[in-house]
Amino acid sequence: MAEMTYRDALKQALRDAMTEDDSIFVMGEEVGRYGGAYGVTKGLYEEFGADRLLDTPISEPAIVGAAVGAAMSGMRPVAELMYVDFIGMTMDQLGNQAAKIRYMFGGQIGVPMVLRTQGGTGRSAGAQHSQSLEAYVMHTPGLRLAMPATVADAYHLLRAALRQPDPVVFIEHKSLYAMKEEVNLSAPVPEWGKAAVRREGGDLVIVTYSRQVHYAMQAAQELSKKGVEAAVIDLRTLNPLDFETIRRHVEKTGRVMVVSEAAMTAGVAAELSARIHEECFDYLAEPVVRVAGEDIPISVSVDLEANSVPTPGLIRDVAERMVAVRSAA
Amino acid sequence: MAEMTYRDALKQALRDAMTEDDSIFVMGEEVGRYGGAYGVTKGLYEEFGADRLLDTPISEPAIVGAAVGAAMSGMRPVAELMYVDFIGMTMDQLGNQAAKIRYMFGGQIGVPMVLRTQGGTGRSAGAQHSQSLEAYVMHTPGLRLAMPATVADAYHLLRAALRQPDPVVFIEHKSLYAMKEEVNLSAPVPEWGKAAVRREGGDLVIVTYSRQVHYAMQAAQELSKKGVEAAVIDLRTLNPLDFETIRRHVEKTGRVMVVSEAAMTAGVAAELSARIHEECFDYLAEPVVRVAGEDIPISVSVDLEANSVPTPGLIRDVAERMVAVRSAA
Amino acid sequence: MTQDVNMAAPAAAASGSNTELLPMYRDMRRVRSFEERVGELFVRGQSAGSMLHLSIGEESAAVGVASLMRKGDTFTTHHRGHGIFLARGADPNRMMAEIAGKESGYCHGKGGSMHIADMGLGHLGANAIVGGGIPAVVGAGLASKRAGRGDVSIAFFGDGAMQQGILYESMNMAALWDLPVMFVCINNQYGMGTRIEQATRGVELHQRARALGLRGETVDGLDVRDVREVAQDLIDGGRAGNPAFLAIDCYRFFGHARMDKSPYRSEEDETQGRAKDPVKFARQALLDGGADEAELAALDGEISAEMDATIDFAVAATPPPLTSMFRDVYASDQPEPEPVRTRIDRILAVE
Amino acid sequence: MTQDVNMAAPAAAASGSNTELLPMYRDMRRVRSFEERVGELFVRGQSAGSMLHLSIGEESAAVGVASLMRKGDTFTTHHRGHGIFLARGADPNRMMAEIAGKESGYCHGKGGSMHIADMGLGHLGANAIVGGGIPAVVGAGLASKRAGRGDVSIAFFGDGAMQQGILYESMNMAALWDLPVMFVCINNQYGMGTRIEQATRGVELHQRARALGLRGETVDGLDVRDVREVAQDLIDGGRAGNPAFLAIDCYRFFGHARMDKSPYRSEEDETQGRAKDPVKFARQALLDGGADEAELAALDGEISAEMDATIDFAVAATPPPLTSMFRDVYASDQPEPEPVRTRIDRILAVE
Ligand SMILES: Cc1ncc(C[n+]2csc(CCOP(=O)(O)OP(=O)(O)O)c2C)c(N)n1
Ligand SMILES: Cc1ncc(C[n+]2csc(CCOP(=O)(O)OP(=O)(O)O)c2C)c(N)n1
Ligand SMILES: [Mg+2]
Ligand SMILES: [Mg+2]
Repeated sequence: MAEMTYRDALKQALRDAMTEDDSIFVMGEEVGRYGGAYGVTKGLYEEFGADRLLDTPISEPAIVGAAVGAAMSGMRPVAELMYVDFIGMTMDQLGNQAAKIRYMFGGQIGVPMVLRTQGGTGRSAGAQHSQSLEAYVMHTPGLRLAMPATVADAYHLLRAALRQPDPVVFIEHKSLYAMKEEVNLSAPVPEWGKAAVRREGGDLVIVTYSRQVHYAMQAAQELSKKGVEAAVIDLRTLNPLDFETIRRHVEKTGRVMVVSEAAMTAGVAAELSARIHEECFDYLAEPVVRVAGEDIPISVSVDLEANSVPTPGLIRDVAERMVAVRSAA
Repeated sequence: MAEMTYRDALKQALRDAMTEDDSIFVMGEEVGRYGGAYGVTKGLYEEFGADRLLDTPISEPAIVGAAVGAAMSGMRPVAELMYVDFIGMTMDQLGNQAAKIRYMFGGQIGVPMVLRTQGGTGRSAGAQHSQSLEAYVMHTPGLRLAMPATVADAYHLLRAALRQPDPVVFIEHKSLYAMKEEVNLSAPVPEWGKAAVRREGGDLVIVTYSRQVHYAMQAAQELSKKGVEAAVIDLRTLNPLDFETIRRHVEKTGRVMVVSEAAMTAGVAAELSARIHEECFDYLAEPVVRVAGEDIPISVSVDLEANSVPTPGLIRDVAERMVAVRSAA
Repeated sequence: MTQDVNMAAPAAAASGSNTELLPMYRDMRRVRSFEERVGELFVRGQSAGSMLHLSIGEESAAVGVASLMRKGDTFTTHHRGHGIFLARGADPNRMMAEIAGKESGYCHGKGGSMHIADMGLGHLGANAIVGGGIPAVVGAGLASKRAGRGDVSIAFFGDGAMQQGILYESMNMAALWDLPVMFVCINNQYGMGTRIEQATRGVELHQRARALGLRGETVDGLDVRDVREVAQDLIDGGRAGNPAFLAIDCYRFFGHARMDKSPYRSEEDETQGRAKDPVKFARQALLDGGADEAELAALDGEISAEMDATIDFAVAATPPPLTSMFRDVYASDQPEPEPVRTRIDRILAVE
Repeated sequence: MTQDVNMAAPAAAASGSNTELLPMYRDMRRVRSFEERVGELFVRGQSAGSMLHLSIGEESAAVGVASLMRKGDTFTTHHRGHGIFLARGADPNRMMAEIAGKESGYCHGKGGSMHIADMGLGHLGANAIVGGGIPAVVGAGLASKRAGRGDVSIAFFGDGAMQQGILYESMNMAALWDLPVMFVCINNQYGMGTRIEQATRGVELHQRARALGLRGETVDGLDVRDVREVAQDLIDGGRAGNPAFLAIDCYRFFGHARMDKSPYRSEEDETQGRAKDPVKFARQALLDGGADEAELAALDGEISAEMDATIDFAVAATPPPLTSMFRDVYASDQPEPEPVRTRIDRILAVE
């Protein structure tokens, strides 16, 4: 057991994977000499050299496109997109090329690349550097999607992503990099594609991922003091989606909140809500409640930014009212 | 009353709008001399000249970006994206610029542009020319989204889009261009942002848009022969979303199917399902059923293509079973 | 029946200066014949859709470059890539089957004309996105540079892609990293109905590459030997890590796709353009070099027969089974996406 | 207190050859002083975030070009655009308030340093996307060409944006359509930690524009008069429909943003780079031209005081009210997006 940051766990995952597998290399803006805009790759350039920590020009579409070509040529690129907000210029290479190549070519070849990026609020970075755009990815058949919430998952999900035969978009949360947790990297973790139940609880289940796992846990702890026990499911990967774990808890509690930092409309929370309703309808005492990002751009103003996405307080308040509704019923 | 095609209605809308408003111009690949890849603008170049039917190089990101700049400079550009499948290279200009400029700049200015494009299956055009990518747009705050299903709406929604103060993505369906309907363009139509109830029916309500409206109507007619009456709601615009019309019908029928050609996961159908469940839970006899595109790329093979998206037969079968479930219950 | 790239050359035709040209003529003729059959497949209503882009008039670009490729080399093409793939050694039957959307096609009928690919021949894929296949060669170049075998990776695209930003990004990377990569622009003067002069002011296309630090040339595509000569020099450089750009001037003989009758260009334009016929030119050069008309006619006939058979092959082939729809979205050891019907069945059954 | 662009110039300093330089010196000094205060705002924990990009070292680019702009002209900038906007006549108080994320800022605290804009001055917006603001000038150019008033639209961006494809697409359109547009690359040698030579092989940046049919020049930014001279010629051409590109060589004196201590470059590199100080250079030129040190010192002091006040203004300003969160997503006559809380309240109330 050692204390480690989310950032260092990611770095360790890259280091271990690159040591084991020669075909893995990292490419992106400032990933080498600079060590990454958020410091994730700091030191790896010195360890692995310029060929395996490839600093690229500021050319996001071609970065993703080059990663596709490298992946088709026997390598395992880890392309980095400095902010998920830049995914808009790469969605052709990602959605029309990486995601569809195996299918269009009749299964001849896959595109085993990882696109590492980070998203979310928390740094007053404004409307173009604070978004949560995972829904674009989740909606695109052919792309896997992982979003680690914990230090251990930062490590393990990235390692697992680097073993996938298909393209994986790996979205970190910018506000988690400095988070420290005690971790034992050799302790067993759920396998790729399986959710983690971070907390058991019989009164309701909160289904979430990425930073909101921590907000949900904080809310759950406060709720517990008031006698309300919430289970918290950390999805870990959104594609594959571990619906069985969700189902089990929904059937047990009958009350569900889905939480996502992304804009609510047509986002990940919508998918989760729709699926839970359609698959578990008879078990639901009340509708699944979506707690998600507002349908607005993110402001640079600190207060406006913080209130644009779910907070622990909001999660707690809503959970309390959901449970109260039942008690009253 | 005259018979008119969807294609010609679009052209007429452009013609009328351009005649009335000098600031409107069309820009895009092959929109001028060629008359548009699907012939929508044929003849307008001769009528309005090269300045107002501006043929562009094959540069989608800059086409959208130039439209943004023109819209901020007092013009009303109608930028054309030949296929919605190319939206992936423009999502930065669309989602980070057009959608956010009014907000980021504190309300100083808007971006009154229309991005006309077309999507959907039906022409064996393969994985990169057959998609339904409206969810990317619907998920992006700041973008309006219109998807006409009828000839009259092709005209009226485009006219209305050209009066909006904010950016509108206007997605036509490639399989509807040749569709003819009797229309009286001066007859009253629902205003912008209001859904149209294409058919009343008390047994269930089908909520859909674009080509699937016709599939739903076809299914409804077949169902009617078997004594099942389905209401069909054509949403017309997905942003704004007319939830009140949906609510009214859901409360009446208690059974809802949402139909969308887009890939099911995290798509428009998910949003509709989630909202209906959360807003109308007590009225639902059974869960909202999503009938949507498969979570796969579209094949060029005719059969595979046709079966990748909802068909009238599928809609009818599912509706029948939904109603049967109730009768049995 | 399969193709026979090593079809025996008529003895007389192959003598003297014809030795080099004859195989290139044969390859060009095969491309032309194949494309004519693609047109026929469409007319017979047997193709998957109408998005079929014939490379007639561009045979010297395909053959001049592709004939220089070797095992280990890779390439991507644009939507008008039949000729390149065939010149690289593709089986015309499997190509035609793919164009018809059939199971026995290169991609089991899922890709079609615009998404044909074959890893065996290093074809990393045709692309329906203008410019979409270009950056892949940067990645392939990185891999081949690392492997150090001198393999080159070539992106083929049209003049229309010269206006796509991703080309510049890709060329810049190739130059920056000294990659064994080549960019080949088949300038057939048109992007759909737009002449190159209507799409750009800077029509000396190779200057753009030079400004980014690549080697850059433009060559007239009339004589395939010229194309090959310039391409040879640039590819050799490419193998050594000096990436290059080559624009090949030619003319798109027919419409953009099968439905396009090219109303936007004059008869005169077409007559002038089609006068630059690389296949005819090579045939005449062979005759001038001493080849016998009868022997060439026999060769042409042999090719015609080979290509006729591709239609029969494609028409007789079966479409992919519906169950294949969910296959190959992900790797074969992964669960397939759940069909909508299955999901609905479960939901309605629960009730 | 508001800015005073027409601040009276000291009499002696403004004589002879100094007449032209003095106002440019003053504007450059104001930019430098302002940026120093931005740094201070951050240190005092009063800025909205740390994504503050100082243009110190680039003052001649801002002033040399912006001083040539007139009413009706428009422009976009990159993330390092404070200097350009100030040189164009912005109110430094409202700028600083925006940088602090306050209600009285140019964008009511929603945009911040990277999304500052002012339609009154033709500022179509700074941009946090490298290259993101470039194509807008093509559209603005179309509008101004149509209006026929000779207004020009200028895109300012850094050397990093030279690797973004959208620049090439935009330049191509401007050349094709003879637009009154100018592309200004402020080449401060670095994109974050990457030197320009580490990002591209073709460092004669203007050649890229020429290859696309634009006029293209590179100028050393040391002497603002040189910048202005070249820019004048290109802008004049631009107004007449000959779009141009101008690269201005300078040096980014400090780190990329406030947290960056530039560990990736040597002290020598910095010493050499900072020796190219356009503000110092202009000051010395003024002295050489007969200006009086005391008068210049007085001017500097006046500017210092003006800029000191911007911090007080920004700190004293109030943040935007929470209710403003849902405002301006759409036009003011449209309903605001429904807050998540309101929606949940309704859902839970129904139960
Ligand atoms: C990104 C993108 N934009 C537009 C199109 C539509 N389109 C298909 S081919 C074509 C013209 C391409 O011209 P060129 O690159 O010269 O190739 P050619 O057809 O002449 O071989 C266009 C505009 C597309 N497929 N992809
Ligand atoms: C599309 C995009 N890619 C990457 C970034 C991250 N980023 C911000 S500034 C910058 C460097 C830009 O360098 P340059 O264009 O030279 O401008 P400078 O900072 O030197 O003024 C990078 C990589 C971004 N904001 N947008
Ligand atoms: Mg062409
Ligand atoms: Mg720079």
